[in-house]
Amino acid sequence: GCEPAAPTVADNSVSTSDTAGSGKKMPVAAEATSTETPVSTTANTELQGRVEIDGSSTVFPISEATASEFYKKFPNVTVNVGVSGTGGGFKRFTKGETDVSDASRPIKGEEFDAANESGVSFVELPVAYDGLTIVVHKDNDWVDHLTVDEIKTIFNADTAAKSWSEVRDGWPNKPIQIFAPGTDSGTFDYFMEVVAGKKGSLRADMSTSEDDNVLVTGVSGSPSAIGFFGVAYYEENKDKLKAVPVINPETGDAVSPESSTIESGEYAPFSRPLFIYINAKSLSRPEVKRFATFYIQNAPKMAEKTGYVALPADIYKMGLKNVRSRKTGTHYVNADGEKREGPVTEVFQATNLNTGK
Amino acid sequence: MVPRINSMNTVTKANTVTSKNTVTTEKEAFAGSPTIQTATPTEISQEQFALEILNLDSWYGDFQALHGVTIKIPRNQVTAFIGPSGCGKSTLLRWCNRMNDTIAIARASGTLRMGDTDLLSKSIDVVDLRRRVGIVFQKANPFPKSIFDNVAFGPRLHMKANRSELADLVEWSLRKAALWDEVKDRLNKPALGLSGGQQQRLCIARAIAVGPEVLLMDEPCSALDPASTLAIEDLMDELRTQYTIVIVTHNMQQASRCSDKTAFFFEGKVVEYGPTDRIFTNPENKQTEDYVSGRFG
Amino acid sequence: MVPRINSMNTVTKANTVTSKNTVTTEKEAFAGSPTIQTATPTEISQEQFALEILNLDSWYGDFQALHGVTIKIPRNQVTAFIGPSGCGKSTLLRWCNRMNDTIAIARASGTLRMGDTDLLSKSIDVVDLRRRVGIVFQKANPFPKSIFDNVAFGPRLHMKANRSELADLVEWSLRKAALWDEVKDRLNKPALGLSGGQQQRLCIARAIAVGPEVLLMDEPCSALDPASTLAIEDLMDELRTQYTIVIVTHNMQQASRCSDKTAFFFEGKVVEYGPTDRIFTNPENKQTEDYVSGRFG
Amino acid sequence: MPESSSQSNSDQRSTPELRGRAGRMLTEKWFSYLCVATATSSVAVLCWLLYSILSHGLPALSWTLLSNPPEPDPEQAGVRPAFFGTVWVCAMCGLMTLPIGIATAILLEEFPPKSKLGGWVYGLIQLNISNLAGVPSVVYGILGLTAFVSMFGLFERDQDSQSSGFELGVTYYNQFFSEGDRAILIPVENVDDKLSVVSEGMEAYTFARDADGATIVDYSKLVPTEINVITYDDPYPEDPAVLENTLFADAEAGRVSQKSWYYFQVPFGRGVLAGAMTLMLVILPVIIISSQEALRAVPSSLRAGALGLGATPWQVVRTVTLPAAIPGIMTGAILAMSRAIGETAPILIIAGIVYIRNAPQHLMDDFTVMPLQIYNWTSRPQEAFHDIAAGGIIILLAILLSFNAIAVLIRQKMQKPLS
Amino acid sequence: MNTPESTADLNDRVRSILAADRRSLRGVRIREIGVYAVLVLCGVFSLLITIAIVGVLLTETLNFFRSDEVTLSNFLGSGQWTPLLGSTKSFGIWALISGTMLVTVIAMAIALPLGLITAVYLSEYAPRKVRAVLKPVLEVLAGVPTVVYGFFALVTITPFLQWLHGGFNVFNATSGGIAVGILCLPTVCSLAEDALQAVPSSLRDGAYGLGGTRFDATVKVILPAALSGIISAFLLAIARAIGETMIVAIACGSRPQVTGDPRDEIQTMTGFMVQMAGGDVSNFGIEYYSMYAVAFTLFMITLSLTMIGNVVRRRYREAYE
Ligand SMILES: Nc1ncnc2c1ncn2[C@@H]1O[C@H](COP(=O)(O)OP(=O)(O)OP(=O)(O)O)[C@@H](O)[C@H]1O
Ligand SMILES: Nc1ncnc2c1ncn2[C@@H]1O[C@H](COP(=O)(O)OP(=O)(O)OP(=O)(O)O)[C@@H](O)[C@H]1O
Ligand SMILES: [Mg+2]
Ligand SMILES: [Mg+2]
Ligand SMILES: O=P([O-])([O-])[O-]
Repeated sequence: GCEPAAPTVADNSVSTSDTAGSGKKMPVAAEATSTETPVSTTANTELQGRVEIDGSSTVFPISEATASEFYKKFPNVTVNVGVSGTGGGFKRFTKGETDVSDASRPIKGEEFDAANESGVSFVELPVAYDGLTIVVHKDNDWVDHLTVDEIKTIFNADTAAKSWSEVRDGWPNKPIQIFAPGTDSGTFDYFMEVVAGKKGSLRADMSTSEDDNVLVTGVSGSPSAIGFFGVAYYEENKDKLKAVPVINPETGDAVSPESSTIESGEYAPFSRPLFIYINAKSLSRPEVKRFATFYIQNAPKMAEKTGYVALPADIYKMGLKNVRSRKTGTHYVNADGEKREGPVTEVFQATNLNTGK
Repeated sequence: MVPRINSMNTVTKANTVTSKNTVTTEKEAFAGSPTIQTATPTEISQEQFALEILNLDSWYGDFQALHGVTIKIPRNQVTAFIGPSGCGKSTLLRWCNRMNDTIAIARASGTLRMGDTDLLSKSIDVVDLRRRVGIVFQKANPFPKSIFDNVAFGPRLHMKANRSELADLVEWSLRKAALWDEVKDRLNKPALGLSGGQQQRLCIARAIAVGPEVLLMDEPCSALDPASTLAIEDLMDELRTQYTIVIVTHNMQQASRCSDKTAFFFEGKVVEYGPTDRIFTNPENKQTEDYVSGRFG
Repeated sequence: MVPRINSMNTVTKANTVTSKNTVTTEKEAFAGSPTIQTATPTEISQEQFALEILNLDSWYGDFQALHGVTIKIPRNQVTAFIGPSGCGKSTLLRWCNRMNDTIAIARASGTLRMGDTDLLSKSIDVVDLRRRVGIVFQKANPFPKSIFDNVAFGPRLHMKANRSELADLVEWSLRKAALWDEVKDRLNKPALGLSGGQQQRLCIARAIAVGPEVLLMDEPCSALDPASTLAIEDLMDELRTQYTIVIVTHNMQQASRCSDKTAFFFEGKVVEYGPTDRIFTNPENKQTEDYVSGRFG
Repeated sequence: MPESSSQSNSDQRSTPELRGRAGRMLTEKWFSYLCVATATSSVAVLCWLLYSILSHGLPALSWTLLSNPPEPDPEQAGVRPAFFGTVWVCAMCGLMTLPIGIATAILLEEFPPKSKLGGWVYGLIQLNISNLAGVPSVVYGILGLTAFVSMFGLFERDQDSQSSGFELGVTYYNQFFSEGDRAILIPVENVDDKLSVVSEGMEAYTFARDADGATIVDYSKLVPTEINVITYDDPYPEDPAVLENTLFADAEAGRVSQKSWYYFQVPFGRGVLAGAMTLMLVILPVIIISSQEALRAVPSSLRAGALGLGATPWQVVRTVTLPAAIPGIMTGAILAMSRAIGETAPILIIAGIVYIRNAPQHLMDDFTVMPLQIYNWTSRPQEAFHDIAAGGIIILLAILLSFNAIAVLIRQKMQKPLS
Repeated sequence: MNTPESTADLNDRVRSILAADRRSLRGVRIREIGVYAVLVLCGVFSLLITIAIVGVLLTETLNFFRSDEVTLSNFLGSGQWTPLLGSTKSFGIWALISGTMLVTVIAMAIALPLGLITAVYLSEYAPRKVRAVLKPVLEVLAGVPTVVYGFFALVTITPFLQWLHGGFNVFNATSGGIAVGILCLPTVCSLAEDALQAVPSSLRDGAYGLGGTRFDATVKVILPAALSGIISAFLLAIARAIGETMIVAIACGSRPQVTGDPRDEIQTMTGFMVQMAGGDVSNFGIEYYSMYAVAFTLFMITLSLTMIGNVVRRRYREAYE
């Protein structure tokens, strides 16, 4: 069962209270039933159906863990989780092929347009903080930290350092091998935006894979390699990898990706939120609705379990509310189709909601 | 081993004499032959010959295997084809029931008649023809089924016989093939468990179970031991009362023992054709003489 | 075709007579044979027999193929093995140069001597033995190489011959095999392009190119047409002046035409062994008589 | 050829010296050593492979591994959905491939072409089959993706329509979830209808319950029920029995469906059928070729025997050739099926990497297969996943070995001598 | 049953049976035509598959080349394969072909000699009992799914290589190549053995009869005679290695580059397809079509190899006629 955890969510009884899909419904009665009726603790075999999830590999561990827990409660609901990267997931999601899309970056303007065009409306839900982690081999004894500029030297197409000695004087003249997420990745997009800006591009001679596990294997097997991905994959493989502290451009401190620094935003510029997007039409299906609320309720617990960091409780509350009341649209694209920048706590506000057409 | 071989020789000699003398008289013992309904009495009187082959040429691709062969095969007698290997004996035999249709490159021209039917015509129903002209091959080829199923194979294809009729037919055929007593207790055993000679007799039983008029045999004894050969020769002797038999053989002794007429083939041509006695004792042709006396081949 | 067959018969008859009369005198014309260095003059005088087989038993697994065979094969003569299929002729032949070693389940006991060498002993050098006792098989088996390479195959294995020596040897062997004139212009063409008879003669040339003392031939003519058979028989007749020849044949006429001595095998035993004339005209044994007169088999 | 020798008598010929035996025997010996060593190393490689897998996998082998779905926690993870996915896909694949493959082999072997053109077509088919056998399976995967999964994009799904292009074997229900946590099912009359608004007196069903009160999820045992529709102004029912049938008036329904195992839709999507058909492409040439060999091995004397008795070509096939060739065909088919079981690339292209917890229920259901699950675990960096991957490999190999054993048994036991 | 009267009875009965109605030939003939039609349909199905392959690959490849970013000269003339990365997209198929070739060469360096010599051993040297054990063992090796080899390469071969020599990447061409080689070994071995066995034993007898040793017989007669069969076995193995997917996807990495260094990470044509299908792109865009272009190239390469193999084999069939 998952009852005892989920500390940051006040409304931990939603699993039974939202049945009719009504936001107006009183939580009082529901709360009363949830703690006492046996239905909520034993598996409910009545609920049927399937939930189709695809998208980010970064979010995948959370979704997978959630699906696994959900299955214990609702064994007759099939939850399929695919990994095609954020971009790949959105391509399917905006065509209405999937119910839920995992994303390690907010939806882009063009993807939002595509969704509008094909009549797909969705609810946007931030689920966790991730620290995009830059990793090297665990025996790498020269990289103590990296500045954003050094990262640019390594990854930018125009500089593309061939060996470590080109990055910082005194580092060994060993060739740099790079393992990076594929271009359909939200992580890739996020990293590229930070490192290369809107117009630049990352170097071409990297080994890419949409599967972050392959990147872990790659970096952990090559002493002079470097790579980056979501912190969960680092947490799971701490014994093989070394996370590189990044110099916070504002404070000048070297910051490692830890829950505290990620949560506080100190781990800049690589602290970022993770999302799931839920197709509004699917949401009217009891099983999807159940899954969505289950996801939000358990997100803090699952995030921590998989190595990510829980968001402030308010955000989950608001997410839950949006689900209940079908507040569709994105907060990250403004009316002109531009991306809205800023920390998730600021952007994820009702006022910023762009409902599209 | 020795006594068996001796007895074989004596017995076959005796048989040969008998059969030759009784050919004409035994024609009357025709009742019970399955051919009766197709060959009506009037037809019999009309035609003396079961098969008439006139000026037949045959090719495999560009290779001409038969050159203007002309033979009239008499009804209810045994006709032997002899000749060295590759001279076209089998080819001629296989035209008689169109088994050559299975060889894509085989062609024939000329006349090959059975009664009024032109056996070489395109429109002929080969399935029916093969029922009327049965064939037994050099190597016994029983199907990997039970003895009963082997014999019942043809009738099942062609007739609407019920179980007991089928059983009758199988028994009758096996009796005719002189195999009944040896196998009657194990009809459901696999036919491949029989000895070579028994298998060959089974194939003969299988062939007569569909009620053919003509029985073609392509070296039926060449793979058999002397005792089995003897059994088959005896069988032929009995069957000639009801069937027209054509046999290809490499064994001069066999030809002289069993047949009424003999045709000697050489390089696709019929060198000599006539009563067996004459061919073996007093051949007109030098080649024939050389061959039957074992001087070549 | 007709004249060829006639001529064949006459020619071989003439040859047979000549050769039989000259066997002993032609032994002297021995110089130049490649066997000279292994068969010294003293050895020749010591032994009248090229191969002595005493009480030989042979098995394939549990099946006994030969039962106490005893034959002494005379030097520089042609010995024929006859008998029905499966009686063990090939088996005996293949023990003479230990070709049976290639069959895992083949065993033999008894004595098989060539001069003083025990051919069945474990320690014997089979490679050298096979050089000394050549073999020619029923079906011509030229290697898929050129004619020259076929003949030169053995010498290249065994001798340190330079190119011109090799060429000499090839020419000599082909001449001996009566093939030189037919192939001298196309020595580098594939051997598989030759006719069946030519291929068989090529195999004989190949066998004598390594200088054997004994030449074993296992039904060398059974796959050949009459003309090629004639050529091989002529060849044997010539080779007997220098080689001891053992030939297995199914063809009674061939055995009587070509051989000096004949052994009749039946079911793994030698029923009768003696001069060819006697075996064919006046056999002591009933089985032999039946067999040579074509009454069985 | 020197001119002199052609004239000279053979008697003057000089005899070259014999070659020493020692050198030849040495070559002979060393070559045989080389052969033995090589063959041994081939076996050694297999042993190494097996050892590497067994050492990783044996400790991981457990009932959990067999019976659980894949979990994020390697301790809990299992191969059940993949196992059943493999069973489904391979069964379907076999059912489709065998008839087509055997029929093609029969055509090519037993029905010789009658005309020049026919001969030409046969030659083309034969050549084509041998070429298809050489096409990498990943290419078939791509073909399957285009031809079966998306059907060349001919049946683009209409967003607003609930149904796809074409469906068979499915009954839809609107599923409501009552205030008492019960599924209320209302049959759907027209698939394209929008979700209904609930009202009392609708034809509604719930799942039956057994004596212990546990739900029996079985659409054939649905129990009709009365629904109790309330608005937000109505008092919330206290009685659990009432609550179980209570829906709010604005309750929304999800579509659930009872899909028979033969549920069929067009396009196939990433379902079992598309996977099976893709594998069919992969093993069809294999089955054709092995069936042809089996048919060819039937002595032609049997055919001649049957033809001589007046059997038509098909009668010959049905009564003689095919029965005689069946053991050979079966052997080939089993080996081909074991290839299908092990194929990964085409399935990966068709299905992608997905986290699937349930065994497929019908032909169009999503699926994963054993090799794909193994691949998935292999590509994770943690040792624990490598170990369960090796455990999965052991299970897979056990399946394949038993298949091979059956094939060998058939070959040895059933293949009677035919002549 | 055996009494003379019953035999006479039997004769009568059989006569009436044989005189009775025959089965209608028309029904038989109609069924014959129907069956034939079904068989022909099935036969044509295999042709349809080829047409579909060529059709699908060709259309999508044309879509690929229709794009402005792609030129045929870039595709065939460049060794830069960066459809997803970098400032300018480049589609130089040679990066993938060179990866494929590297893996194939390594694989064949193992499979061809080992397979051939093992085949020679099985066919010419092995005692019957050894043969009876070894053949099934090799068959098992042939039936092992390719993911297993991939796993083996990644978990066992690569660490072994890295232990031998530090310069090996985690993902490298050698490890995958070795595994592909092991995979192809049984194919080479069993096909080459078939070819050796097809050499008529009369040739063997000929060689032994002339005093040849086993080595002489094998090397001077049997191998040359079986040469074309062996070559076609080799070609088949090469085609298999080129088309092998999972092993290279697992063990060789995903960095397309033209390199001769077997320690380096590479990407093969098949590896790229798996990467694409594994989720890197879905259903749109030039990268997606590039997958078809690569598949088409792969198809053409393996097709020409099998065609050559067919020709060789046909010639070899005529060899002993
Ligand atoms: N299917 C075939 N294709 C090509 N040529 C053939 C075929 N069958 C037979 N021949 C040739 O036709 C000629 C006559 O063959 P046939 O089988 O009729 O001879 P045969 O007299 O029966 O010989 P045997 O006594 O060996 O059976 C031979 O030269 C043979 O090579
Ligand atoms: N390799 C073998 N394995 C088992 N049995 C064999 C083998 N070779 C021959 N035999 C058996 O040994 C017996 C003698 O065979 P052999 O080949 O010596 O006979 P043959 O007289 O040469 O017959 P043919 O005239 O047919 O060549 C036969 O019964 C045969 O079945
Ligand atoms: Mg014949
Ligand atoms: Mg023999
Ligand atoms: O989380 P991503 O796979 O989109 O990087």
